[in-house]
Amino acid sequence: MITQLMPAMVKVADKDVHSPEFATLYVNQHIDFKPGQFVMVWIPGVDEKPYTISHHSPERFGITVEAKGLFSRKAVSLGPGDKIGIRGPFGNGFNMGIGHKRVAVVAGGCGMAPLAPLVETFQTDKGPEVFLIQGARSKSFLLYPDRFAAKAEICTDDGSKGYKGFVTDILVQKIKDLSAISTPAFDMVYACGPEIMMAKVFDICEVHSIPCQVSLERYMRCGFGVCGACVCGHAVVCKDGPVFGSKMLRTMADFNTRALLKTGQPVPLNEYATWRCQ
Amino acid sequence: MITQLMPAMVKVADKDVHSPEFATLYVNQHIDFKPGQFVMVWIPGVDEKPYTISHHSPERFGITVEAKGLFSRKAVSLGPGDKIGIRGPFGNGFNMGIGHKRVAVVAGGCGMAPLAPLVETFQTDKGPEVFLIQGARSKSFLLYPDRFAAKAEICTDDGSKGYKGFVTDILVQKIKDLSAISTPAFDMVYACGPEIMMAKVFDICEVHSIPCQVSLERYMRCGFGVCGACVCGHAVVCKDGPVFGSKMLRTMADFNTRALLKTGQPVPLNEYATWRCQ
Amino acid sequence: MQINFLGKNLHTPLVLASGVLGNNKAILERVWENGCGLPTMKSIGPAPREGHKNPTVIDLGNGLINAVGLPSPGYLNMEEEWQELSDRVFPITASIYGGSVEEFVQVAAFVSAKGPDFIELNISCPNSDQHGMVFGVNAQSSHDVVAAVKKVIHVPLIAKLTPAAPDIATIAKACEDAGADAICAINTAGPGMVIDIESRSPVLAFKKGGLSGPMIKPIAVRCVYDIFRSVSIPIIGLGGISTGKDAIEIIMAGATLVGIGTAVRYRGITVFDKVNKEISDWLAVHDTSMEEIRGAAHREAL
Amino acid sequence: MQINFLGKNLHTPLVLASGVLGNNKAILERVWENGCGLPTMKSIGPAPREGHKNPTVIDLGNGLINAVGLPSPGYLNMEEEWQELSDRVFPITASIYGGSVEEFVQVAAFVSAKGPDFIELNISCPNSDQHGMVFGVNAQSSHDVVAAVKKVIHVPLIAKLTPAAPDIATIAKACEDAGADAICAINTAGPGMVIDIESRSPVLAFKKGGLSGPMIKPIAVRCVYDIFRSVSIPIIGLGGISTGKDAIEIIMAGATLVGIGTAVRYRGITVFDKVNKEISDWLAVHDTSMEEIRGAAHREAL
Ligand SMILES: Cc1cc2nc3c(=O)[nH]c(=O)nc-3n(C[C@H](O)[C@H](O)[C@H](O)COP(=O)(O)OP(=O)(O)OC[C@H]3O[C@@H](n4cnc5c(N)ncnc54)[C@H](O)[C@@H]3O)c2cc1C
Ligand SMILES: Cc1cc2nc3c(=O)[nH]c(=O)nc-3n(C[C@H](O)[C@H](O)[C@H](O)COP(=O)(O)OP(=O)(O)OC[C@H]3O[C@@H](n4cnc5c(N)ncnc54)[C@H](O)[C@@H]3O)c2cc1C
Ligand SMILES: Cc1cc2nc3c(=O)[nH]c(=O)nc-3n(C[C@H](O)[C@H](O)[C@H](O)COP(=O)(O)O)c2cc1C
Ligand SMILES: Cc1cc2nc3c(=O)[nH]c(=O)nc-3n(C[C@H](O)[C@H](O)[C@H](O)COP(=O)(O)O)c2cc1C
Ligand code: FES
Ligand code: FES
Repeated sequence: MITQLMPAMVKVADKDVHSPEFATLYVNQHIDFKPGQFVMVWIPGVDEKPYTISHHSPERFGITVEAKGLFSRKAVSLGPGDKIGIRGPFGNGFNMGIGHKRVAVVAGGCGMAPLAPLVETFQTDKGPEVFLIQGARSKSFLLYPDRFAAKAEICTDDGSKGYKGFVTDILVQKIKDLSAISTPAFDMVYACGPEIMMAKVFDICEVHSIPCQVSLERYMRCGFGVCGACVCGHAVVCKDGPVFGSKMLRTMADFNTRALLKTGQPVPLNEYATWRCQ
Repeated sequence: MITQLMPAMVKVADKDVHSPEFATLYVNQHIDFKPGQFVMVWIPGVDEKPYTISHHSPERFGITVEAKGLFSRKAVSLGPGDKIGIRGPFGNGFNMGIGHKRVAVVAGGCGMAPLAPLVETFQTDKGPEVFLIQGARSKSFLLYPDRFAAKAEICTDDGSKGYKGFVTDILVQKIKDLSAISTPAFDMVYACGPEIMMAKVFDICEVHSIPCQVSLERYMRCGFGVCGACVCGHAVVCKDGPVFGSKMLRTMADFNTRALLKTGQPVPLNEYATWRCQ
Repeated sequence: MQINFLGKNLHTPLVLASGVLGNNKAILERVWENGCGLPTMKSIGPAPREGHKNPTVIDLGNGLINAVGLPSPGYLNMEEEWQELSDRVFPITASIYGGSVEEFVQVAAFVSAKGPDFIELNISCPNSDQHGMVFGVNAQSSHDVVAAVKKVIHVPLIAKLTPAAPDIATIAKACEDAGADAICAINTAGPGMVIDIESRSPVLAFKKGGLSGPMIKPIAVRCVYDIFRSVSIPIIGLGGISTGKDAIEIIMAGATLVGIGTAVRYRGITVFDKVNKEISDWLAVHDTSMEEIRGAAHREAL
Repeated sequence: MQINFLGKNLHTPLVLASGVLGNNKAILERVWENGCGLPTMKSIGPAPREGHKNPTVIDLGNGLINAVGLPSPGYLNMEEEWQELSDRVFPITASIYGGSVEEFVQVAAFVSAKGPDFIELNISCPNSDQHGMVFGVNAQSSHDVVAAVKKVIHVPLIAKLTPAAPDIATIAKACEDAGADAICAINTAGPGMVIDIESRSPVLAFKKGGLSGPMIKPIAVRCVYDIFRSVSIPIIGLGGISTGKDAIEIIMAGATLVGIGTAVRYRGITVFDKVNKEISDWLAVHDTSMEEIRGAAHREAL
């Protein structure tokens, strides 16, 4: 049984290779779940890191990993039969609201992982109309191209598919278009991707008085709000988040400005990224 | 809440003084209960000892204490408002059987304490016909003279009330009388009192092929089957007992022969009694 | 529930345990606003340290096991934090550690100048081979480090002790004699180890880790009880305190302030407000006060 | 699940912990019949001792706290027990304690002549001011008592250690060097204290007590892990073992036999049969053996 206590060693049941960089590992086990929650994934002898639950059904779940560093490359190299340790789920997950009519979902790169189950849930439960904007470096980095019923607005940095440019350009345009018909344009905007992108989404939403929710990423140790590794301003990302709404973001000192290194030192976000690249 | 874990400090709500030696202390708290079970009673700074639950209703219970030594004299001196620590209930309790038609209950002295709730239960639940034999040193040592619906056969060592002699004499006589009408005379004989008395009851029952249950007493520490203080032959009195049936008694090496001192040394029962009198 | 501690007025008697929630102003302020009278910063070391690889903190259900490994930016790399903390409206304790008396002195002198209200010496952390614990299990070395640090700091000194000491009361006395103004007890117990039998490997990357939370409360209560008999300086009692009743228990053992760490896991950051309320409710029902019950378990029963 | 231990064939790898269920033949035999390979007797001392007043043993829910206080008839007053045990069909370990090397030697020599299969030295009991623990926290004194006893006994010697030792691996090595044939770890942890806040008094009459059961398992696993790296003699691992998985865990840390004490409280005397079955089921499912998994946590992961 998977719990928040000791990691449970479970078998990777299946693997989807999306591209050389992305793979989804599936585990045939039940786990409690709300879109936006994450698990701690342990590879004995290597490390333990947080990953969003990107696929979920009552008897199976999956995580999608982008091969970046030592751990994620190791994770992506695993296949059916290999064992990983899982504890969780942790975090608050997205607030899906009640009676939303129209929402926007804005995904940048791997940020699609937490948003995908949210989109699916909205699309099955006579939920709101979902306007999905998905961006990536280039075509091969676009996650889950055929996963959703509704089609998405695509954009890539290099123009290899869809609009060449930023997801935020499309969001602004859409808000403008819709504002002509109805106010607010969206009842909620959900976003996940690079923090700079989420900050832009937040700013856009503030200007148009649309509430939004973003999912943050920080270095994590415990996953349950004790060790302080993931603190961002007055928020504990693993416990109060990873999803934060507009109200919280307005007072969150370190949002889009600082993150803590493993040492606990707060540094500007770009320096944090550099450290993560070592 | 009273549990088997840390003692719960509770107020003595009422006190019945039966005689200079006997008193019942009542506590207005719920406790799970089966006739024959006991609690550990703690008086901070004094000691902790096991006492049978002698009175029980859903919101109240009582223990009857005979002032013998340091602890029990202190207990008998307590009154309403005083606090005692209680943990329990412990032990197995009596097996009340199914479909019994006629049972005998044989009480010697303070042995009436565990048997009284048994008798009451039998008398309310369209239970079996109860033949109650109660003995004591003398009249003033007879517990609960007016407690039961059915009247009891009384005997005292000094003849100050009822038959002058032993409870076992009456039991033998009654079995003889009843054997004329039906076999077995009793479906079960329940006994509690001095161990020598219980041994005699057991022998009588064996001769007449009547099953019996007796409730043993040993020095106790933990009350839940770990420390070994109360071991009697291969039985752990606090946990397997304190009530033992004929089958167990047949192979219980130390029944009516030996008991362990506080040091753990096994000694003949009379020596154990002497030690208890120090 | 105001209380005076070594000359400072605290709005509650509750302390945030060092190493819990880190040392950034915004989060410490939030903890203080939620009923913590005295937040303690994560222990600050002599040099930058990343700590151990994950897993570093595991919840065992009735407590945690952790080997975070004393991560620290290093005392020279915290200008930003001190800057932010300089206009704070709440008191803080800076916790420090070192690998030698010299390192302790170096870090302490520097940190003292940054204006924390108290300095706590972590001579008791079990999660690093070179740091900390070695001092706290020996009376002489505890005395030496406290005496040396005391000379170079200008704020009251708290010595934080480990239950791994064979006789914690002796260590506490040595610290008092060396000039410590208060004792904090206890750091994590054990150490312990949990092995995942499927992968046949210790779960923590560092293999061993310190135990905290409810399962160590009896050890913490015993330590505070022992220390109370041997020193006359105040004690910050912590180790598994999660409820008002737990707090009352350790106060009866002799604690003046009560620390909370792991309970943040089980009851959230609002644990401080909850425990404060539970304490004052209990005191009201029993018509008594913190002062009256402090050390009460040392008086004769009944 | 037969296993050879220091030359004796045991029908299972499970040991009854000393002090649990006492030392009378009938009960030890019952434990053995219920799947315990090696019952250990309650520690035998140099003189009659009644132990402490009650409360002496309290269940904290996830373990016990106890200060029974080493009650013993005294080694000279056990003729009856030895008499009965002389025609036993099961193996036993006699546990002994003393207040000095001389007392240990005296008791050991006498007891050895009574024919137990093994003698265990309890140099680790925290529940008495004068006895036992003092040896187990120091390598030199542990060495001295083991070496002295080894000379006067004719059965294999097991040294039982306390987790209160600052470095249990060093103590174990000292015992091995002095001639110990096996190590038993651990005795109770702590000590701890629980205070009843209503009566404001420690619950145990002796005030402090040793901790046992699930809450100390991480400490036991860590101790066995450390000892396994420092000695080559077999280890009896115990401390909080309640299930087959717990047993597998401590075997992976390095234990050869597995002791059970407190779990008798939580799963009854049949805990031995249950744990044996759980162990062999696990071994079967994983297609492995006790020998193969012993110390497995010391090998490199994956
Ligand atoms: C709540 C949460 C959910 C997450 N969900 C996912 C998920 O679903 N899928 C997934 O692939 N990852 C997810 N992550 C990130 C994941 O935990 C790892 O950080 C990531 O896989 C990189 O780990 P690594 O050890 O392989 O790389 P590291 O060795 O830590 O870093 C090397 C590489 O990581 C990149 N990098 C990592 N983090 C950052 C950052 N913050 N900013 C800029 N660059 C960075 C660097 O550019 C570099 O290429 C999540 C993190 C959090 C906190
Ligand atoms: C399961 C169980 C249930 C019990 N229920 C009750 C109960 O309902 N009411 C009650 O009063 N007691 C009960 N007892 C006995 C009780 O626990 C105490 O042992 C008793 O109250 C005497 O305690 P003390 O400390 O006052 O006397 P001690 O100081 O221990 O002994 C002094 C006196 O005790 C007498 N005595 C005590 N035990 C024995 C014995 N085994 N054999 C001979 N003489 C003995 C001596 O004759 C002497 O007069 C029960 C015991 C057990 C094990
Ligand atoms: C994740 C974690 C990190 C800790 N880091 C430190 C530290 O840096 N310095 C320190 O003195 N104590 C540290 N401790 C110990 C705590 O301050 C506290 O003494 C201990 O956890 C017992 O209290 P608790 O049971 O309330 O958590 C840490 C504890 C935990 C759980
Ligand atoms: C009530 C009790 C009495 C004990 N008495 C002894 C003893 O006499 N000698 C000894 O070596 N250990 C004694 N111990 C310690 C146990 O043998 C064992 O080492 C410890 O309880 C840890 O194992 P466990 O968690 O399985 O109980 C006692 C433990 C308990 C709970
Ligand atoms: S990861 Fe530990 S507090 Fe968030
Ligand atoms: S009193 Fe401890 S085993 Fe019965």
